[in-house]
Amino acid sequence: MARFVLAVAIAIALVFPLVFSGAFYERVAALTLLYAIAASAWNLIGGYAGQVSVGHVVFFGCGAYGAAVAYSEWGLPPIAGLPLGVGAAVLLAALVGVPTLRLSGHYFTMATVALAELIRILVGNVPVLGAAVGLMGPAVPRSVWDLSFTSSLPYYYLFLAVLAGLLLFTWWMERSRMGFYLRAIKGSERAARSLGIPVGRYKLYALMLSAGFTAVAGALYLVMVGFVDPDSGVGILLSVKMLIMAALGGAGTLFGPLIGALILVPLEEISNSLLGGQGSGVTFVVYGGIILLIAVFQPGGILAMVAGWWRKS
Amino acid sequence: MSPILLQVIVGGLLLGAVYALFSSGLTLIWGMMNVVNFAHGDFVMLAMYVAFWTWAIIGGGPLLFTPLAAFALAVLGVVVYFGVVKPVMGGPMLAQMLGTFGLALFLRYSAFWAFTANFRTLPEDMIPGSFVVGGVRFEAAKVVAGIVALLLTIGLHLLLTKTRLGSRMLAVSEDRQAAMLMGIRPDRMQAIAWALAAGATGVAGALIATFFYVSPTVGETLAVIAFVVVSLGGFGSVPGALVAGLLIGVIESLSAFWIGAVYKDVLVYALFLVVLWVRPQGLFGKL
Amino acid sequence: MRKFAMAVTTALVMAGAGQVLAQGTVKIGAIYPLSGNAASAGQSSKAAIEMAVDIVNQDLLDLGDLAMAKGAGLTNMKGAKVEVVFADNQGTPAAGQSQALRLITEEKVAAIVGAYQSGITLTASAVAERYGIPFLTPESVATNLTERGFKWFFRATPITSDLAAAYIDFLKERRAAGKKIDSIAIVNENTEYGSSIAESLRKAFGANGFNVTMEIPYSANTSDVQPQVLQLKDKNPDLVIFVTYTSDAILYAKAMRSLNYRPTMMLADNAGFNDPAFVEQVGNLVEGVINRSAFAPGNPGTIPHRINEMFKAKTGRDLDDPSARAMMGMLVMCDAINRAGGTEPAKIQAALKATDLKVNQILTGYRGVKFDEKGQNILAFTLITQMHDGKYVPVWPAGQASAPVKDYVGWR
Amino acid sequence: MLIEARGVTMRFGGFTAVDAVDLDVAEGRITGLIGPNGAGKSTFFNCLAGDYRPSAGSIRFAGREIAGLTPESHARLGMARTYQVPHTFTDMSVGDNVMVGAFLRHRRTADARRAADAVLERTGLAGQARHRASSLGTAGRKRLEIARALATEPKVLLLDEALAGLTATEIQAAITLVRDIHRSGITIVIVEHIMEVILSLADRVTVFHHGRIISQGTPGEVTGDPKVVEAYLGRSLERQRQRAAEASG
Repeated sequence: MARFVLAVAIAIALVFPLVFSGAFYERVAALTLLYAIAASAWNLIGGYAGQVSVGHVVFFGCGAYGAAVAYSEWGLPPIAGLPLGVGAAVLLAALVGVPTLRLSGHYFTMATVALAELIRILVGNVPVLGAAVGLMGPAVPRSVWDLSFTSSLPYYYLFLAVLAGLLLFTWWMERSRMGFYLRAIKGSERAARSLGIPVGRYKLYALMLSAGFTAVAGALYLVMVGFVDPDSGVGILLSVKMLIMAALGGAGTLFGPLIGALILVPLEEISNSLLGGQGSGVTFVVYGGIILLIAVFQPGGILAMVAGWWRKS
Repeated sequence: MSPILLQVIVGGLLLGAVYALFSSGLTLIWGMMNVVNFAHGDFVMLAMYVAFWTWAIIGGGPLLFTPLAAFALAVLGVVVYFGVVKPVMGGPMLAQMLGTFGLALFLRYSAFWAFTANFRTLPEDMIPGSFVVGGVRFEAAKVVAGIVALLLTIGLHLLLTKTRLGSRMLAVSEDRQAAMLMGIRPDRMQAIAWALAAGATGVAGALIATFFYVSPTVGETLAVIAFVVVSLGGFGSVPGALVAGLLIGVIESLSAFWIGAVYKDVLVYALFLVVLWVRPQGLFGKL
Repeated sequence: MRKFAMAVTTALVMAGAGQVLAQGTVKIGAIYPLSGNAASAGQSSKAAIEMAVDIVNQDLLDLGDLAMAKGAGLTNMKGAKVEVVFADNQGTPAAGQSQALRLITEEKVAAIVGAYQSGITLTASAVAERYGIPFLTPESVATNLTERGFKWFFRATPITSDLAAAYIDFLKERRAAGKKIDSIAIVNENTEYGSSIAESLRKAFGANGFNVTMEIPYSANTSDVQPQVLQLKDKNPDLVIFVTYTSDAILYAKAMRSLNYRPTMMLADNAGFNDPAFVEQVGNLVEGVINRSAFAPGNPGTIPHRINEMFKAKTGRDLDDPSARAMMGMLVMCDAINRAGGTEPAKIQAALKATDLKVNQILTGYRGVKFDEKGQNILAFTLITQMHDGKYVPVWPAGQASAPVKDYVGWR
Repeated sequence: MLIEARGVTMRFGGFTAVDAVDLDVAEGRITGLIGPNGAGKSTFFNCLAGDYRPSAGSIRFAGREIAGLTPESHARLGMARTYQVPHTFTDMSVGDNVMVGAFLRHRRTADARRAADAVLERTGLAGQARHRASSLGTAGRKRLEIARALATEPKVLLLDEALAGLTATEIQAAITLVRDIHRSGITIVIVEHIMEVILSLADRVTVFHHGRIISQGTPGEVTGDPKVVEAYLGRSLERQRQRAAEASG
């Protein structure tokens, strides 16, 4: 049954944009997948290992700025900056992980907030990174390698492939020793250590993996949007969004972040399209209200609710 | 010490007292219930609007609008406790973050919708003027806020440590089940805690409105500092929030004056991280 | 594949355009920050653009030669009405881009104006460029916007170097009048707006023999500005320049009063100090502050005064500079569409390139509107204003001044 | 000796909870640590398990110094422990809880699964393997705690009050399980404050009082020791006095 549902979902994902077209909706679909990648990457440390980071946007920023710098400094296609961005993110994760992962619960969360804000301010003062003005990708595509398309479809399939890869990796990890260890760490660090798990090291692995994939999302963001500045690339709101999407769908589950993104991104884009033009703020009253209602009535996330129905039926 | 440097330090202390003032409610909730209230800044914002509209509509001053804001926010706190917090408390920590984040957006943009995005200020003479002592100028509005912060801190601390109500509230926060066996009604205690915390936030917002601007997004500006103050002081420690607030106020002022205003937040965050490195439970927190 | 997609979308746009004409209305998209930190400015711009649409659609005889005022609707298109579709950029480049795409492909707009923040104008206009839809920014000043080699992008506003040039000319006159301007301090917020203006000013001052002795960048939306004011008080430079948004401007005005600091000469670059909310509520604390504005209401009987009255009747507040520029930008776009006589993008593009509005046809202080090959308005210009009794009045250039320059007073 | 503790001391601030304790645990035995509440037996136990780093002294395990090593190193060397209040991974199934332990010796998931299944079978949890661990009651959680520790394939199993809070029938079942584990060749150290249970289970008993060992020997020797009687009796007398004082006050 579960396999059947999955097969249908994959089929829908593949043909959806061909059937249900319209440039704007294709873009919303592509953005949904992009945020699903970021939220699924966050899920590795935040969901599985239970270390709630609200500073993940710095890894996203590594990817976005890596891609932007590849173009602005060396004239390369932005995507060529992907390894740079991912490398920087993984390195940064290793550097900040060692001191912060010792902290428990909310203190870890607050440390990540402080780090992210600190880095945002610093980025705004670094000329190579465009300082406060930001950096842009190629304004007019020079070759196909700039991956600059009018249609959102190429992005949709690119993001779909990356997301599939990430989910496949997560699926494999969930079933491997690492997956069990991370969930044990989330359950009780003390018990995990008594069972021989080197807790600090596994948390660090999870953070580095998570940071690397988040940076991939950041690089893809730059390729699609073509511009990054301190607010859009390292602003705290994006960290919160990753967390919210994962929590809404079900943190620490394979498809939770994707489901969260499937709900929140279209909700945000479409409510903004329908209501944003009034300029009355109603968009966010609706958006915030729906998040609030889901949290109150389904604290475990949407997947928990679905799982509940499943068991009942 | 040059008078201007003294002025910088005094300014930092007064600013720090204000930080402590709007952080005490957050630390209370955080410590008592282990709930991170993302909507805290928006509570402050609503209190500021209560103050502004009380003045704009009926011309009331701080003596009227401060208790009014405290009352309005206390009511809001109880509503939020039963409507949002209680249902999510049983769930994972992420559910609480989700809920209060949704609440934050909802409150912020409800204010936006109702009051527009326009910036508003109370007139300058609400708590009038400033006075000079030893070459240093004291802004009356901030002095009042500072004194209230001190009183509020002492009051809340005494309430928690010296009264029957306080010990019952702490009992609930330590072990809900055991407290129930002792005949304490946890819901009631936690609702009271929310009323107290939100009421304190109401006082803070109303007083801050006398020297700050009011807008729907003002809470965002203040909330990040409140979070740093609370965790630096140690979650749940009201005196910790006071000390951390004063410390951050002075460091911000001195670093802005000496190093440059752009870097003052960098310094505060760096200090915060160093403190956590040395003391993972914050200055006054318990592990 | 790409060509195919392009062809399909172009066909869709064309089909949409035909439909628009048949209904007798022309849709123009407007992207502004209608939520988030810049929402106050965005809402004001929205009201100004709505008023521009009223000016176009109604036959207003009391606005003199103002572009599009005479005759109801687009006179060259059988009086077709203009309809504006607003979109909220939510203060993020990605949302600005999404909304530009929606306006083009879903709403089938003939052209777009916006998007306030330079970074968002950058991403939104990139979509318009791809779809071949004219995009005009009435207010974004970042230099790189017109350096991208775009064919569908136009900018009506003066850019940072124009503003710096105006300040230099004005200050040279003040110096000639015997004012001492040997030391200058620049206090700027550190986002894109503040830092790019500050950099332009620094360069221009250096090249013209003015000495920038202090630079105080600070983080926008700060909770306290007293240390910065104390730094200024300590050094007391001859001229202090503020480049800030509204929230911080309010705090600076209040802090200067509570710390009893009155600079000899104080200049504020637009933005926060120009926000009607600022002028109305704390304007009385900065009497004599010099500002720049492309718009000044002027004396009763003049056209700007009449427009300000209309705006006030609509919104309850005075028309501020960015909103006036938004209004003007919308009129420029409508003028081009009218001259194009249709909504085919290429015709509008050609008409925009041929734009030549004279000083009497515009409501802002520009010397006219005429675009160079990069899309920049080469006649863009700004006035220098000063706070006189709680209101900004133009004091420079002499031809457009309604009062003489006075010394800084602060509060009374 | 499998475990040799010499001069183990544990201080918290100014308070000395364990004072220069020497203790030997012979391979293949069941060693019981008993003593009144606050006697220091649990603190000493946590030193053995690596949860506390002793302030002074040496602990050798199979000839290797382990005092100050991390809990995870203890586990890797073959020391597994349970907690008095079970630290169940409530988000996971019963079987997956045991898997976590099994992964210590089996890297591959399939191998770990096989090892865990064997442990589940042995501990009588096979029927609940697919249930969520949060659905277990106290007895079930304590049993799971033992199963998880067993899955790490230890040489010695340290049980912290594995029987406390259980009903009489549950205690019998637990004793059977411990005996069974012992028969398979695993050395057992068990902390209990219920004397009756330990006396029937242990080969050798060590009695703690005020942070020191006051008596060691077979259950028979220890119960005959007047110092032990005094420690427990004195305690109960004191308690009676307190109750009387409370009643009159």
